[in-house]
Amino acid sequence: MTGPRMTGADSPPSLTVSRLAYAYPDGTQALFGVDLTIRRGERVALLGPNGAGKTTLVMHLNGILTAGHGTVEVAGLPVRKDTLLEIRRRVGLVFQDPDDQLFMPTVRDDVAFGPANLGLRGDELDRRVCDALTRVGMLDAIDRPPHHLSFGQRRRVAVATVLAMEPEILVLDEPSSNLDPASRRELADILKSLDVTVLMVTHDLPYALELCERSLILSGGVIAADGATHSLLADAGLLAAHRLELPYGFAVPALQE
Amino acid sequence: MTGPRMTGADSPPSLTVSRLAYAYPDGTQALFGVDLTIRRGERVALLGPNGAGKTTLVMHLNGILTAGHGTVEVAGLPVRKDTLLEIRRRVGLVFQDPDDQLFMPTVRDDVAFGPANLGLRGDELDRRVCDALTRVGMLDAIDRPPHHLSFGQRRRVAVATVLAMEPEILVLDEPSSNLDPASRRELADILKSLDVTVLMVTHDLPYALELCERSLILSGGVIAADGATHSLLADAGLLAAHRLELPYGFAVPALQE
Amino acid sequence: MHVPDGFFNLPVSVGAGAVAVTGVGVCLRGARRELDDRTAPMAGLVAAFIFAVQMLNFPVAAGTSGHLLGGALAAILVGPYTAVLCVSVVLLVQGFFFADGGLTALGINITLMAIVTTIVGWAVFRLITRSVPGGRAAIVAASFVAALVSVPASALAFTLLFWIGGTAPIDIASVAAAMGGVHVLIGIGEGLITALTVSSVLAVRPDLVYGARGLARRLVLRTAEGAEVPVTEVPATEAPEPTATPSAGRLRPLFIGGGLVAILLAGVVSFYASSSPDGLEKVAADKGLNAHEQDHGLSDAPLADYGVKGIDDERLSVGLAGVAGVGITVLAGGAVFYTVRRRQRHKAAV
Amino acid sequence: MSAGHHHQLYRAGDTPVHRLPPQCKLVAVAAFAVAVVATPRERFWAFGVYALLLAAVAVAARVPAGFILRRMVIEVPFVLFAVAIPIIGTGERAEVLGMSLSVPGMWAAWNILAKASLGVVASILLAATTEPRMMLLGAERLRLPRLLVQIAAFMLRYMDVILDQMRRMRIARESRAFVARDIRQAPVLARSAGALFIRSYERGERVHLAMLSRGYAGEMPAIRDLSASGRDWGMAVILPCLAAATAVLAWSIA
Ligand SMILES: Nc1ncnc2c1ncn2[C@@H]1O[C@H](COP(=O)(O)OP(=O)(O)OP(=O)(O)O)[C@@H](O)[C@H]1O
Ligand SMILES: Nc1ncnc2c1ncn2[C@@H]1O[C@H](COP(=O)(O)OP(=O)(O)OP(=O)(O)O)[C@@H](O)[C@H]1O
Ligand SMILES: [Mg+2]
Ligand SMILES: [Mg+2]
Repeated sequence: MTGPRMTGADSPPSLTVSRLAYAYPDGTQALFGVDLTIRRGERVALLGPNGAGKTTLVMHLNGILTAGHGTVEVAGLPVRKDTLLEIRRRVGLVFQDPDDQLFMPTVRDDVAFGPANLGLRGDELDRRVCDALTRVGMLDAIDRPPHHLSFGQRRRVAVATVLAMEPEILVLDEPSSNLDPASRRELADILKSLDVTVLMVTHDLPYALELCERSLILSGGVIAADGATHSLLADAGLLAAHRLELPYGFAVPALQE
Repeated sequence: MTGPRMTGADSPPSLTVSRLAYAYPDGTQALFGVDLTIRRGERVALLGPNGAGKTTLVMHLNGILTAGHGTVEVAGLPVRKDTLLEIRRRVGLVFQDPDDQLFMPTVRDDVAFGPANLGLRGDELDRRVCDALTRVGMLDAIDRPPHHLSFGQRRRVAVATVLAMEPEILVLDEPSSNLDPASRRELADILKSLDVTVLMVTHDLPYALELCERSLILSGGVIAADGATHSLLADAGLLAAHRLELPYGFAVPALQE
Repeated sequence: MHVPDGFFNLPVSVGAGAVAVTGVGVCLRGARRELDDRTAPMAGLVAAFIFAVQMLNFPVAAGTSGHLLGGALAAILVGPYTAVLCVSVVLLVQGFFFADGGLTALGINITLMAIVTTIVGWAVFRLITRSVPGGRAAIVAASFVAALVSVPASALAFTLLFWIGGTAPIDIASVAAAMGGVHVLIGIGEGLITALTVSSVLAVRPDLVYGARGLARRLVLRTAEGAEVPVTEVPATEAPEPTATPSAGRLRPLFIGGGLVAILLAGVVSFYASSSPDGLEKVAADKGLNAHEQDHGLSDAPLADYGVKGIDDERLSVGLAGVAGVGITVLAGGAVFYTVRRRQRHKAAV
Repeated sequence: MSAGHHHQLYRAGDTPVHRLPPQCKLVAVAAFAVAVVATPRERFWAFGVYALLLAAVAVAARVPAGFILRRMVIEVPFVLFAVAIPIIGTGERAEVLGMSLSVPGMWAAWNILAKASLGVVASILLAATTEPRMMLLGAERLRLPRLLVQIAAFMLRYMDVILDQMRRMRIARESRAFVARDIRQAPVLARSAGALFIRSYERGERVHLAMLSRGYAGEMPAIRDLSASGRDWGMAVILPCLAAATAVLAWSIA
């Protein structure tokens, strides 16, 4: 990791997005002016209906898509052509579709790809790879081709590829979908144990509640709500307006801690 | 639809799988002797950890994979080369990855593809297409290319492609993942409203409980448990043994009805 | 048309090699302008696509083997300089990885299939699109003609080289006749496939067609309540040109043209669509992407990973391959017959 | 969906030939091909020597003859052509097995068949002992322009992507009761083939973006060390040197 980790209130926010708009090449406009700020060390959930633009937003956070209008800043650094490399070191992005993420012939090579690009070699590289795979419980598959794994296994490897890079900011696009319940909890434990900024897209409201103090609701390409997860989930009217609802059998637990 | 729909207790079970074993071409064995029977009109959940072989099993049910050992029967018809076509008319399969399901240049073409293969044309075909898309709430996207939709939108279209064929047996591989909560409930409502046999793979235990009276747990390539969803979910030891657990904040509701 | 080792004499091989190296060198410089971070993968895809297209490979009586070339398609999609590089890469990969085309004949193969087809195809394409304004329909039509012309042009160049330094003692006229005849046919197929591909790319990703860019629409900003906000500053990236969205009327020629193409394609392209992809897949799985086994792989296709018989495409593709095969055979036979007759007449005259 | 498919060209092994750095092998094979082509066609013995040299390499690399023969099917088109040359060729004619054949035609056929086959076998051996990825790294080491190497790398990757997309599309078609009974279904295939290009591209584009987001900057990280020692080069030049000696001998012995 380059650059010393800054802590304290005076460090710039991890993510600042302002007036971000974007249209896909075929003309579909997906974002219509998104504003948000995420402070260092926060864990934030990004909620919203299908097609709201969550994935599109997330792809801007490490410069994979470039803003049609507006700006994105990562740890104070504006996302521009010349800062891209630095930004991609800082932001680790787990894609919604694991098939987009995995491309090397074996799981080992795939997980090693990121750290190797950061300049790691030899034992240090191996340690990172094994460590990341152990965390997601996929060490056994280290020599298998990723496209021969089950969907949930691929998702776990996809998470490992990003963990291995030890980014300062973790952006995850529906990381818990297709995971079995135990892996889902284990992933939550991993995310809680890391001292990094987390932005997580999810449709699983209880999961968001468990993991993130704060939530954003993105709907129709704009931020429709921003606040404590607990209070957003208590607002039935707000949820219903954005196709969100608490699942069958779920009761919002009393505020803990 | 060919063949009249049979009802009544004397009709053969919708699905009978016996001693099914399968190894992938690279040598990984995924199924080690699966036995199961699903009666006409039942809604059954298939639960199990990642890599248990659920997808592999499901792919046998309409002959996409052919049994390495053992037999599969659909409505009394053994899955064999000469019965494949008939079986694919009867069994509608929603794949785990929507990208596997959608291949035509527009959503309309894609949804029309199946019914057109069943011989429908003209108004009847249009009606089926619009109907299926309305059900999943994707009618607006009818002229867009499916690969330009969001992941959740693609999943909804994938479900529509199968609904449009009006199969007598619906097999769904994690249909609710990546859906927003409202769509998830709408899908449950659709499935409840159809008078068909349903086998649904899911990692969402509350969803299984809501929708299916009966559940199977597939673990390590064999059926580890088979019974009423309610009682399986109440057995914490059984769940823990197969990496299943009830989510945060969930309480098994008292038996209704 | 991949030329093997030993087919041309040394001077011609060396000369063509020099032409190829110069050409590729020029294109490497030119491509820097066409290619950015994003289009590098596009170039790779075009190369892969051309590789696939070139797998439609059948023996031609008086040439080595004939197949679609893809140079014009590449030029239209990624620009002429990058196109030469794409096709050259295909030929290098075929030579070194797949043993297809001799290593000492690489210069000849690059000259004929990368440089000649691209230059001719691009020239024709520019000529038409410059002189006939008319948006998408014109681009599609121009792609058809450009691809159609590029193939016989390449065959002509082959004949020329053969005349200068071919090692086989065959009457140059019969080479020209056979190569020309077959490649006009191949050219039609090439034109159809090129037009279909270009029109389908234009329809959904106009930004990917070189020279047909700039269709970006203006962005809209909204508040959380859905009210529109005026866009204050000009977007950081290049200001989008206010282009009119193509009206239905403008699109009609495209649809009609597309329909005609689809009908014509029933023969040629479905052969490509059905046999080539699945054949390709089978070949890839069973034989290691061995291009030329493709024609032989059609008859029994136990499909790769899933162990399903390719019931759908198989019969169709075999049927079509049969039709195409018969056509080619008749043609080739005709060429041989023509040659033999000529020779006999010649003999009689002597 | 990655390079997994290429294993059929490549035969994994741990022989001295496999272990040679790829750049050495590329140079050796190219030089061998030049020596073969430069040999006068009248010296039958020289071609025998070349064949023996290749056989020795095959033995050293433990590549079975069956594998090479199967891959040699690639020659079929020009074998057919070569067979035709004596029949349609011009010039002096001779009676062979009751057929009137052109004598220069027979020479030409022999010339093409012998040289092309030797070239093909050399390339097969190269591909059988070198992974495609390594071959690209070797090419990069040989200072082949970066742009060409990059396009080639993407091309190999996209071949997998296309194959993968085709497989997915075929399964999707079949599972919805598609049967291509006759020509009427052709437009369906044509239409889905049109979609194939875009789909493959977009999948590949997303994968490319995923690579970028993990710090890819146009070059695969060289996890393995690829430098060639003097000994490696010494080993590698044995084949082309012997071939060149043969060629020189063939020219000098009248
Ligand atoms: N490649 C694309 N080309 C054109 N339009 C696209 C593309 N990808 C997404 N869109 C459109 O942009 C909008 C936002 O899509 P996005 O993928 O960001 O949604 P999302 O919030 O991630 O949804 P989901 O929860 O379903 O993943 C949708 O209307 C979608 O149809
Ligand atoms: N194409 C393949 N080639 C080889 N092995 C495979 C392939 N697909 C799956 N497997 C292996 O087969 C086993 C069962 O996989 P399957 O996809 O059926 O699991 P699953 O129960 O569907 O899991 P998930 O919940 O993650 O979707 C796993 O160990 C997996 O690694
Ligand atoms: Mg998304
Ligand atoms: Mg699965």
